Amino acid sequence: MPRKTLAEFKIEYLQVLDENGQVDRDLEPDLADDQLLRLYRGMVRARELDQRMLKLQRQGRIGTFGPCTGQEAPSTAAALAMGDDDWFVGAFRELGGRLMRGEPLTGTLYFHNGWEEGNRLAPEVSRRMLPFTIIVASQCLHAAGLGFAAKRRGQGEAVVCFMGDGATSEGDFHEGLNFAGVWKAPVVFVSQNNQWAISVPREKQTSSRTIAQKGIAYDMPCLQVDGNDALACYVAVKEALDRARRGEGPSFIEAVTYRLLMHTTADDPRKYRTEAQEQIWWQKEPLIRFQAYLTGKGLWDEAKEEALRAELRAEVDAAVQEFEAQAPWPADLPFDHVFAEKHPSIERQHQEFLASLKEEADA
Amino acid sequence: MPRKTLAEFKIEYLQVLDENGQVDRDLEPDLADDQLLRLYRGMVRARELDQRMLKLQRQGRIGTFGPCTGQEAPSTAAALAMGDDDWFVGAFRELGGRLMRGEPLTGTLYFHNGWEEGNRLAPEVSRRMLPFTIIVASQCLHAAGLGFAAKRRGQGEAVVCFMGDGATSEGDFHEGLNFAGVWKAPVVFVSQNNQWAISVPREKQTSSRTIAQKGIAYDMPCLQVDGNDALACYVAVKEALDRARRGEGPSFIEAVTYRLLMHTTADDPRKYRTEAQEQIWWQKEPLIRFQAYLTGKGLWDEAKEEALRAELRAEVDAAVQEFEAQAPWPADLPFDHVFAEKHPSIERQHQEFLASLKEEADA
Amino acid sequence: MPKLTMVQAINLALRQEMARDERVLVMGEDVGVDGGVFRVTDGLHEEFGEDRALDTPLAESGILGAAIGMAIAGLRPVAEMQFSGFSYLMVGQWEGNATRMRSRTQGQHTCPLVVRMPYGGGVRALEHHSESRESMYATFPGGKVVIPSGPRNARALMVASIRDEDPVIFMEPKHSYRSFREEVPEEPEVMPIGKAVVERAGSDLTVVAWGAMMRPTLKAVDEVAADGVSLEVIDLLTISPLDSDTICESVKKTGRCVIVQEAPRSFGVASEIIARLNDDALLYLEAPVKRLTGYDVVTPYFGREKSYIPPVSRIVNGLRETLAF
Amino acid sequence: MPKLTMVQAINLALRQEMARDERVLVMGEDVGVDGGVFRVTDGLHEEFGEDRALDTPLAESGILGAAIGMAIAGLRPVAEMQFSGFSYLMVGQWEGNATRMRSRTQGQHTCPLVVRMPYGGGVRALEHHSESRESMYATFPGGKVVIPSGPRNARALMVASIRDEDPVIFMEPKHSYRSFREEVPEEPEVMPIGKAVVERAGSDLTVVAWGAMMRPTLKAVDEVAADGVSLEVIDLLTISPLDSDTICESVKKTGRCVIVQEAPRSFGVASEIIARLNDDALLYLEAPVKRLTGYDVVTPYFGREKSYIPPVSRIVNGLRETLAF
Ligand SMILES: Cc1ncc(C[n+]2csc(CCOP(=O)(O)OP(=O)(O)O)c2C)c(N)n1
Ligand SMILES: Cc1ncc(C[n+]2csc(CCOP(=O)(O)OP(=O)(O)O)c2C)c(N)n1
Ligand SMILES: [Mg+2]
Ligand SMILES: [Mg+2]
Repeated sequence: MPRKTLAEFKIEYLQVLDENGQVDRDLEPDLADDQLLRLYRGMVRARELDQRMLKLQRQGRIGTFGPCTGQEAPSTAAALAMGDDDWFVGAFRELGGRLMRGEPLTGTLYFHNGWEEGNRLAPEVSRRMLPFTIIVASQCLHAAGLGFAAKRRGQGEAVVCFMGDGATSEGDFHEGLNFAGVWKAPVVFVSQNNQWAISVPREKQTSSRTIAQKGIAYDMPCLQVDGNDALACYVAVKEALDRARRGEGPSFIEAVTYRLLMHTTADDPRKYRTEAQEQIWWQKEPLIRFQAYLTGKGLWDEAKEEALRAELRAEVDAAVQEFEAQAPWPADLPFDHVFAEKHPSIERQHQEFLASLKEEADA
Repeated sequence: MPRKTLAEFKIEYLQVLDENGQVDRDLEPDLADDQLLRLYRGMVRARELDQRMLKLQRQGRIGTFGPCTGQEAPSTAAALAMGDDDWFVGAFRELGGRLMRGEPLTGTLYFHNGWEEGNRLAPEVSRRMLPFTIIVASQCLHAAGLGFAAKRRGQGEAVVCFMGDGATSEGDFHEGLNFAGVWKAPVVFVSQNNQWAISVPREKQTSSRTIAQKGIAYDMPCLQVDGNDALACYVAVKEALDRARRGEGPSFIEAVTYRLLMHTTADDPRKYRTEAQEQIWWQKEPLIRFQAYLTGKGLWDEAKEEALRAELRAEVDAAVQEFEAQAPWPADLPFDHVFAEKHPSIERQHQEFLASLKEEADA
Repeated sequence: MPKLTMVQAINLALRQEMARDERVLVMGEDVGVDGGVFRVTDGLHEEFGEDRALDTPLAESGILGAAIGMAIAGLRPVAEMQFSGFSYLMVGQWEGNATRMRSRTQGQHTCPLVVRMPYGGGVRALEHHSESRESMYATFPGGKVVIPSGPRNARALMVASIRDEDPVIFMEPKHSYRSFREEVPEEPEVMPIGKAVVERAGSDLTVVAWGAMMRPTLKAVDEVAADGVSLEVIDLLTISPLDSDTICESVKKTGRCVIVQEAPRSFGVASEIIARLNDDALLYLEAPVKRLTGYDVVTPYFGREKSYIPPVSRIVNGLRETLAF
Repeated sequence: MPKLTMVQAINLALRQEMARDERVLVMGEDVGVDGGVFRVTDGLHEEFGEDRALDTPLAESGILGAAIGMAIAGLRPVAEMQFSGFSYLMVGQWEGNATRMRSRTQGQHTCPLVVRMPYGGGVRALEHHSESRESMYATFPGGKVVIPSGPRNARALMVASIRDEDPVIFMEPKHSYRSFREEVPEEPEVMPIGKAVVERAGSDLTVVAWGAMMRPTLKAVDEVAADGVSLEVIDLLTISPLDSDTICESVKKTGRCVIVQEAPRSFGVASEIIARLNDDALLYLEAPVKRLTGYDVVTPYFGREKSYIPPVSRIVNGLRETLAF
């Protein structure tokens, strides 16, 4: 039957650098050479730390962690596009971005070995970065609130908030994007669609053809990008940040990537996917193509690559040494961080705790 | 920049009967005369009870309630389109549909006077109808679960679930539609967009141009209809039910209507909207146009209208009499409905309760 | 001094704190233009504008989650849950983030915010509009739970909650919203959070109550006092962190204790008070502590509600029994 | 009889109940193909297909809300919360619908469903993977809370929970998932919900524990028993509705009581037990009831976790102190 059309929407896809390192000149951002090198270095640095942590975990030297290998592009590129006063709000697969924002290599080591100290960063780093979010999608609302505050401050600050593909199924994702939309808050929501939520594939997670189209529910500009293409990620986040600063409100970006390794070190992908599936995506991972791109531009070669790897490995070695040399922090610190002021009832329990620690030590 | 288009969507609008009672012959559903009359009667019946309840509440003869005046079309038309074995899942403004499904007039009176007995309906009525939902949007998930069960039973049963426009901001709305989508569950979600959530206008509720487009996030067929046009509501729900029965999964319908009266009797619209705004919508309310339509078809006239009103008022009078003649039910019934089997600790409290009731009575 | 209802007193606290500190804002469903369904935020939208009296979308997790972001960014949001019955949708953000951000970052990021919610029965409202679950919110370390009992302490505790550096659940006994007035001074008063108050001094028995139970408790106490006994009455005011010292001191003196609680019997605040008495005052008890409470049933609709909330007569009997034990 | 871990025992219960009653299904994040992150639902997807071992989208409120619809429609869903730390997102559906549907409709619609969730510390996991909040779920009338302590009772209580006509929160002490095995008979065993069990009979002191605290408690009891005292040990098994009769009977006999709780001190299950003892056994108490518990702090990350969970040594000292009182 003939019916009146009220609104039309389309979802576009952006790729600048294909998996063979071929760049689309029309779409290529004009980034200075040092910027391009910074971006590559950031991704490799995350990869090196990630790979080392995998070994450390296997040796029981840190606890459970979720590797980011293969997902370096979206958060590292976003960090490059962001200003110092912008808020970085991550989930738990944004190691590249966190490091670019100044988080020390030891932070994630302490965190993954069971110490809140891993979240206590230098003030200039933490002032615009939230810690890991483990409650999936809950950060989408924090980002909306941070965006509201930024807008009210009127200094042109913005927020970049990451979540996974599975996270888009949570109510908090929906509420976060809706609040940001209503407030026209300067927030860029980036979904790292790595196609898995632990063992659940993207197509069992939602019946929508793309994750990007979920932004239509809030009338946000939404775009799907090749999440293994650091240039596309950069362009998309940069555009969205510019819109945000112009007061045009939030955007939603789906970065299509792949979780090349296990969900966390406690997970065994063989239960639900084949190595063959993974191999396809190893061909598309973000570093190889970016290296080819740099080489094509005459900015990179074997020697430079080896030098960089050696330098970063040394840096990781040093961080691991510092991490393992660190004596355990006082066991009773949690009593100091329940509230700003310690209530008498908690002070009493604190003393009781110290006494029983002593008893156990003496025993 | 030129970018590849991945997907395109459009939101259509359906109106069959305009506010002057002009019908679009191409879109007119072929409903038998008795069906049309049943639909009209259902809407008028709800209006009569609603108006009476308003008076009763003002006289302190029932508690707070939320009038449905002006919103009779969507749920009444849906009930007409539904089969006996389909589930009716409402929020709290579907009086028309509930009555069509066989809920006695006294049910809503008892309910709104503080008695669970108002939800205890004849088994043949309650077997496929859930009680009022007060926790906004929580019913969307119940509908998804009912839909899953219906699909598994494979008898072609479907579910129709209503929620308001404000309800679409809740996480449970999002999760409910996503679950139904993933399961391809036979569920028809109908949002009664009455343009207000208490004092909050639709445009402050979400930045999306239409409520209908929220269905795109789940790749559902979605449609906006004139919610004061009972024929459009019927057509939309019927189509969606047919899709559901064919195994094509859930649909989302936005029925644009208007809350002509206060949110509930505890609310004062003068705090946030003008009488002038309301007057515009009184012109568009669903009964006048439907009466004109029936008259045009030679199915209705003044005499019939008066007879129907008189008959329904008498029915409402009788219901109110029955309601007010009803002696209070036992105060201790809640102890019998905590669990199927009464735990000793609750049995003890039950006895204690009865004893203190007696004491208070004696005192 | 002007005589105000609790609604007016809380409104005064909000208005004065918003005027005093521009970081303070109120947010929630219908708190702006409408002034809140109970009018607690009435006039704030006109006076401070829509950026400081925000009508939010209809989403409780959203309201708290966004408030957390605002608080981290340096604002002081006072978020309203329209009724406590809808607040369970934000427990995830409360448990997972609001109460943990300080310890998670060892003080680098904190959530100084207030979540206001009317709670409790007695207003003939629909389902979900009448239950008491303060003990549920007390199970989360890192968050405070405050319950005023009258206009004056409601105002002083709201001021304290807004100025507190940590997240506070502020439960407002809606039954007491307009049922009586008190003199409330124009100049801001602040009461400490985490401190109970001896409302009346006495020597024969200690009565502990909070929120809407304070009024019937005082009535019952007057009636029993006429028998010539001396009763001490403690108003809890803060549920968590709980000030058991004040209670234990009192009971060490009186040897007897009755606790009046609107919430169901089991796993309520009264149980924690008894546990604290067991720790610190057991040997002083001359009678079992008596819990006068609601029952372990699903909160009934208002047709039956009355019989489930401890009435004055039950409190009177309870006091007499404990005195006679 | 085969010796099974708790994971295997619960898996056995699920498999047998699914085979016995086709209304029974398991659902949740990764419970299907993956068999659950702890493998509790391992093999069910292969054996019963994806319509009875459902991998759901990532949404906790969604999982319970949909399960409610299924239960109303006559199915018997056993829903998994991957960790109790994520279950707070479904409290709205639990409080608002699952626990109320029976009373709301006076029995016409009911929610026979089970919500399984691993809880508690001791597995060196990330934040939100180690806290105990059983008392929080006990504050909602209309819902039951069950906590097994070993493979055999876990299996028997899971069977009972699935067959129960009301919604049950089934909290699984993940620390005990694989830490020891027990003989579990092949033929289904059912244990009653709402009943505590006297694990060891004794006359000098009553020790109450549940979940992961049972093992260290029994170790401590062995150690102290060597002093020549006779200790009675009660395994709570059901948190709500609480079986205080078994505890009070025991304490009337022993006159002394120690409660071991992994959760924070305040507003925990131990407090309710003490309140029940106050009601029914106060005059039999020869010493204050001792609570050996966690502390009122935000659950620390695993680097510090150990010191916050009552270790055997603390339990031993607590038992000796109470005996010597
Ligand atoms: C609210 C909540 N539910 C469940 C979990 C357990 N969990 C941790 S990560 C994860 C999958 C997340 O998938 P996705 O959002 O796609 O992120 P990815 O792990 O793929 O990066 C789950 C279920 C959690 N951390 N939080
Ligand atoms: C979860 C929840 N939050 C808040 C409320 C209070 N409340 C009742 S109806 C309502 C507005 C609902 O708006 P809408 O969904 O558009 O339905 P309408 O009332 O317009 O029919 C609100 C905020 C509630 N009942 N449930
Ligand atoms: Mg993923
Ligand atoms: Mg509405």
